[in-house]
Amino acid sequence: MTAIRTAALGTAQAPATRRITYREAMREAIREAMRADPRVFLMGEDVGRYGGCYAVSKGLLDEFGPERVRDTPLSEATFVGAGIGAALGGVRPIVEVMTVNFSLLALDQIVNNAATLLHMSGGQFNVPLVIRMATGAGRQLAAQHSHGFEGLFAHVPGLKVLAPATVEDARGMLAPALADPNPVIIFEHVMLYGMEGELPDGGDAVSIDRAAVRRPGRDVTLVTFGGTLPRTLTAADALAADGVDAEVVDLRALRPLDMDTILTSVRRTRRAVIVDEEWRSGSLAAEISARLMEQAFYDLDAPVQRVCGAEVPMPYARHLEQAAIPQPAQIVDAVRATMAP
Amino acid sequence: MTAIRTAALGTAQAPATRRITYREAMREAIREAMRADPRVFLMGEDVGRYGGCYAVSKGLLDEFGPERVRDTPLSEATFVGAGIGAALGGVRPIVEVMTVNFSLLALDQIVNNAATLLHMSGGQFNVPLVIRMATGAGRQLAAQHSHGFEGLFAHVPGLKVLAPATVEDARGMLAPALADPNPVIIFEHVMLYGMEGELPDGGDAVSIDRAAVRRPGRDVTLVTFGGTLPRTLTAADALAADGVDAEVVDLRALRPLDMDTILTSVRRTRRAVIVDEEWRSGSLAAEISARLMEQAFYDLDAPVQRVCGAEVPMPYARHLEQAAIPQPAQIVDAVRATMAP
Amino acid sequence: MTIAPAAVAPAPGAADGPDHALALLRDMLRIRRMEERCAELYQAEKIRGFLHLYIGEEAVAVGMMQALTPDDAIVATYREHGHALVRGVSARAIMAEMFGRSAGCSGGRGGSMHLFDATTRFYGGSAIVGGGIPLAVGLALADDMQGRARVTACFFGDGAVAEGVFHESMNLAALWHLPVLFACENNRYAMGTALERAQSEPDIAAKAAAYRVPAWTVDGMDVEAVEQAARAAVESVRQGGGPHLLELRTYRFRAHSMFDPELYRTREEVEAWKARCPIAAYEARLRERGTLDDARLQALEAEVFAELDDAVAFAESAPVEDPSTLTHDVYREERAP
Amino acid sequence: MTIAPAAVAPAPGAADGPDHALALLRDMLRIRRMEERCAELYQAEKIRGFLHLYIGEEAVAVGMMQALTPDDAIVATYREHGHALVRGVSARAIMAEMFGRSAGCSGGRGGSMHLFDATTRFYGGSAIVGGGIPLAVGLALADDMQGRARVTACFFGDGAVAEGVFHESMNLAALWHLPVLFACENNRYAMGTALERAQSEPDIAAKAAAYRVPAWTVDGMDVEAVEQAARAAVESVRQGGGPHLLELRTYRFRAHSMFDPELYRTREEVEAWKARCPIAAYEARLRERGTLDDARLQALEAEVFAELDDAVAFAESAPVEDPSTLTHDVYREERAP
Ligand SMILES: Cc1ncc(C[n+]2csc(CCOP(=O)(O)OP(=O)(O)O)c2C)c(N)n1
Ligand SMILES: Cc1ncc(C[n+]2csc(CCOP(=O)(O)OP(=O)(O)O)c2C)c(N)n1
Ligand SMILES: [Mg+2]
Ligand SMILES: [Mg+2]
Repeated sequence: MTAIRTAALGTAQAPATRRITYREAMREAIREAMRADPRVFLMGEDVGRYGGCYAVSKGLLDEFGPERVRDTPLSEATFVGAGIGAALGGVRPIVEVMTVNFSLLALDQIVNNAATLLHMSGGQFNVPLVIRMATGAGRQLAAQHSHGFEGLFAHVPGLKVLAPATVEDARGMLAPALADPNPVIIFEHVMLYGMEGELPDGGDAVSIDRAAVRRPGRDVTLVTFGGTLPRTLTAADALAADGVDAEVVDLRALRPLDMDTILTSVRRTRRAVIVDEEWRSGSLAAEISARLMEQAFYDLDAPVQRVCGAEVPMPYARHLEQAAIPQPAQIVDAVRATMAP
Repeated sequence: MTAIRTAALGTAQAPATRRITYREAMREAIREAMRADPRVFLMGEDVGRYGGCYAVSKGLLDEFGPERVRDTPLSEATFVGAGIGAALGGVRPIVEVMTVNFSLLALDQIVNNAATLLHMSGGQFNVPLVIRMATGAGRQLAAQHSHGFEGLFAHVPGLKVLAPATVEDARGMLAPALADPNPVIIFEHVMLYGMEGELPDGGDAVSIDRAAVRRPGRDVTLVTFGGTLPRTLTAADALAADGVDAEVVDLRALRPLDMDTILTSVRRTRRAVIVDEEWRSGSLAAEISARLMEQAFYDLDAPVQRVCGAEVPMPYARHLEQAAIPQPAQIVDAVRATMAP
Repeated sequence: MTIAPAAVAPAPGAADGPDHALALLRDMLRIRRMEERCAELYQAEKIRGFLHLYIGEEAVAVGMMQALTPDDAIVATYREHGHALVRGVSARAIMAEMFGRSAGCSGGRGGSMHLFDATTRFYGGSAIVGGGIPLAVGLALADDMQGRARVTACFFGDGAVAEGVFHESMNLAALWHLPVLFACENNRYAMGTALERAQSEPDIAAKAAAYRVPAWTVDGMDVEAVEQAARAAVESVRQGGGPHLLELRTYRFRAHSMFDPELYRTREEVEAWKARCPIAAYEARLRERGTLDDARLQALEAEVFAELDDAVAFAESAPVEDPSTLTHDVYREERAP
Repeated sequence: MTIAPAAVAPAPGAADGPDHALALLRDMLRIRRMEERCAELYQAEKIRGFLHLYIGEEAVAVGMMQALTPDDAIVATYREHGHALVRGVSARAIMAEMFGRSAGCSGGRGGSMHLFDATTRFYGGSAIVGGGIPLAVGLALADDMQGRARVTACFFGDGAVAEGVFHESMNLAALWHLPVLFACENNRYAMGTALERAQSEPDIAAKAAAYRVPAWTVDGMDVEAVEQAARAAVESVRQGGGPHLLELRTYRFRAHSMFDPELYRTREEVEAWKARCPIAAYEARLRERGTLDDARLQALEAEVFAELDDAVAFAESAPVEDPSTLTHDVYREERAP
């Protein structure tokens, strides 16, 4: 797969780096995938003429035309289902669901069809579909536009679930997701779109199987993904100033989970805090905690803690919204509680 | 609430018990609720003339007529949404969703409307709605009819989630659910419908807040709910024959969780195994394990284990289906692993 | 199935006298000025989140509300400031809501997209496109089952017509003969997607035949035409005629929301519609009729400005809710009988 | 929008000669006898889960399949044994599937409701009512984007018409002019709910006008009428006419599934429809034409019985899959280019 990407890009390119935003990285990834493979196309609400609700697909209609950048009517169940059918039919759809809350309208198609077809058909029909969704809180969009259901999707066998949290991952995850023969859901946190980062010129495909250690450390492992990575790194910096050396693990892939990376870290630090913006009960953080219980109980010097979103439909008011999602100060507090004897 | 129920039933009734099935208990509960309150009505697919897919509502159309036992078209999103609207409008709908898999079609309404309206409206509009769903595997209905998404619903603030696992609970949970000013989801496991049990004549409303210890024991706590309670009790019996005295906690309410009962038990037994038919990753079992990590880490003599459903879309073939859901033998094995030093 | 509204109820308008006409104008102005103020306050970062303005569509909400009584119910969308205001939610409560204050009509929890008000039976403020439609059916079901001659008016856009719940809800309401007035605000775009690129049959009223629902098309730029159609439809619904659909043809003069670069339509198209501004047109008509003159208009505008100044001042100075209340109103605690 | 099929393509049937007619009869018999056998095997607990029989509706699947080429695709429901069989999935593979054996056409993973077969482009076997419709739209989209003149035939029941995805899918297919043939098997009931209690407008073909989709109503008890309509519609779809809808009026003679007490319809109604049995009627017609006599019919029946006996024997003796393979085929492991 890396070979494919390299071939598509050519190898003459200088390895210079450049600063781009997460949004641009995502757009470049789509553009490159569409240039590399005529079967790849983008479809969703307002991905074309409008340029995408979060401007990710701006300009793509001009380059690829309305056959390959398809504005759909407001029919989430059907255009996601049509994406499944199109994938079965041999093309490579990238379906954009504008906001995760709306994905509930298509959940039947995703869970009852995309995730089951391969197994139900005894291995005959796989669904090479990529679904991208904007997720998360922080823009004061209230209860029907701010939630993340990453944990819900990560619960479903048959799906692969990715959460790029860096510009490099935004740039590099799409190609392997498209090359994957299974349905892959990519979550893009709305607070990351404007984030800038360094990227090797042209970008490069990245692994979609492994978690990444974003900051090495000895004293405690912070596990997170997506939109809470920047805040977790901020917390780690604050802790460092206090003499606590936190390792930060970015999950990257939410299903399947790369437990090796987590366990390697936790067995060394012997303490862990999981940061997850979603509602606490039944969150992905719970799954990770449960696995640490099962696989690292005797390695732990303190119980694993979770810093999660408050259990409330997201309120509009800014100070309430901020109070509802994990803040660096809370992460720091949780780590301190974990470090206390 | 108990007062209301007593008044409705009268107090002259003798406290004799009788044997009825879970299905009959549920039917009686609906009938009694409809007799007691003219605002209560039942709506869903084939609840009327057909008598209910699982025959729960058989006979109710004859007694209450088509205004109060409403067959709906196949429009899950709309009849659940209409249930929400009707609840707002002052009546008391019991909405039946035939099978949990189909509830995904209505999930937008449940999560984005039912669960959020009270908060989004600043406390003005509550939704006193009861939704009943048949859940679970065991009847060889394959991947689109056998799954349980109890954990998914239990993840959502604003919802209350119940899982009656006994005839008494099937009989007694509906009245308090209807009296609750919030949306309540009741999961009825398809393998329980034929189960018989003793019931005080007339039945009686039960608590919907507390877990129940179904079997006291000293050595290990088995936590479960719904369809896996009978299998867990079977495992406990097998363990008893082996000299292991297992306590069995039936959660009953999946949201909010009654952690007190669980913690009281686990702090005493110092070991726990959670049994949950759903896919393991991101299951409700994970949440309970994570809470035990946080709240009982220092009380545990061994890591909490989970016995869950295999991570596969449910296969049709009987032996594969049985291999995919928790069996007593697996529970026994997990307990043994937990008891081993 | 298209019925000429004139056949159902007498035309209001001129016949209803100058006071009513001025009230219509005044309400349209209240919406227009409030929306303009909102845009400014958004620039000033006093209002945040998504903000969808109703400018250009005022005749629809104002005309429709004339036909509804206080007992009726309203379900609206995220573009609902105007509906709330004309329905009787105070400008103060609306503005405070957009400021995120607890004095807001949704306690600062909802914001621009989620205005709610129990006293006027204003059931939101729904931001899942089409998501409010089944609620309206259910509200009407409750009325029907309780023998109340109430109407539930459900507003939604042309974009919502593509969603499955529109179809399911039209069918269920018609099948059960429920008192719902479906009010489709056809402003020709769903975000950047023109109706013709969203619907294989762009005649929305024509779709109602698939459900045997009476439907007609209304000039949504003419407040009196809207009122007339609304009265006819509400009357018919209230008298047991089952659900009706009005397709109100209108146009939004501004961007979809504050983030919209408006790449999908031409300036000429927008200008052509602006030339049909429902407020300017109605002002001209009332001047012709002799109902309006400069002094009267100035007085109206002054009133409206005063109301808005007061609302903004109220919102500015309203207390900010304590974050300790964050998880209030997730569950209602008392048990209802 | 209703177009007389005769205007679109020449009528097949008698003109196609006796071999074709006998093939139609034979396929209907294959379905009928297989379904009867399934019912017995269900009683004998060899087949489990939900079992939905197609008895009474055979003319629909048989007539429709005549019009489809091997390149075309099929999406069906949980009442799809007949479709699979006539499409070319072997009786062995179907029977083994219902026995839950790995030799089944879905490896024993799917059962009665989920027959799949890649070689005949048979995409299931979908048990979420309406859930297959968007898949069909997507399959057609893939063909359209790749310039293949293929048709995707999508079968669904009258009950599915109430689901939102029906509406969304009709609209999307028409909007994008996709080669989908929507085939509504209107057997008048969705489980126990009569069409008139599910649809405010029970004329399903008439609904297609809301999407500008050509549609017509077909006597689903007459295999030649079905074939004729199917050929006309498929031809038109294949030639770029966009999606078409056929409403095939039929009736199921048996219960909805094996658990159905059939409280919702009268014996008289069932008997009246049984008197129109598509097989008996076609036999009579062929006898009249001189195409069929007792000997010929006996031979056909004997062939069909032999095929089924063989299939059941195959299924009985097929190996049971090892539970260690339980989680196979949850993910496909190789990476596609
Ligand atoms: C289910 C859903 N899909 C997509 C969106 C994003 N979205 C918000 S408004 C809008 C356009 C809706 O258009 P229309 O119904 O015509 O109403 P208008 O904005 O024109 O008043 C879209 C696509 C949403 N809020 N909900
Ligand atoms: C979404 C969904 N809702 C409900 C069911 C349960 N169910 C299975 S078949 C059926 C009736 C469908 O009727 P119709 O579409 O007319 O097909 P028929 O069975 O008559 O062939 C119902 C309600 C289901 N499988 N999926
Ligand atoms: Mg619009
Ligand atoms: Mg049917």
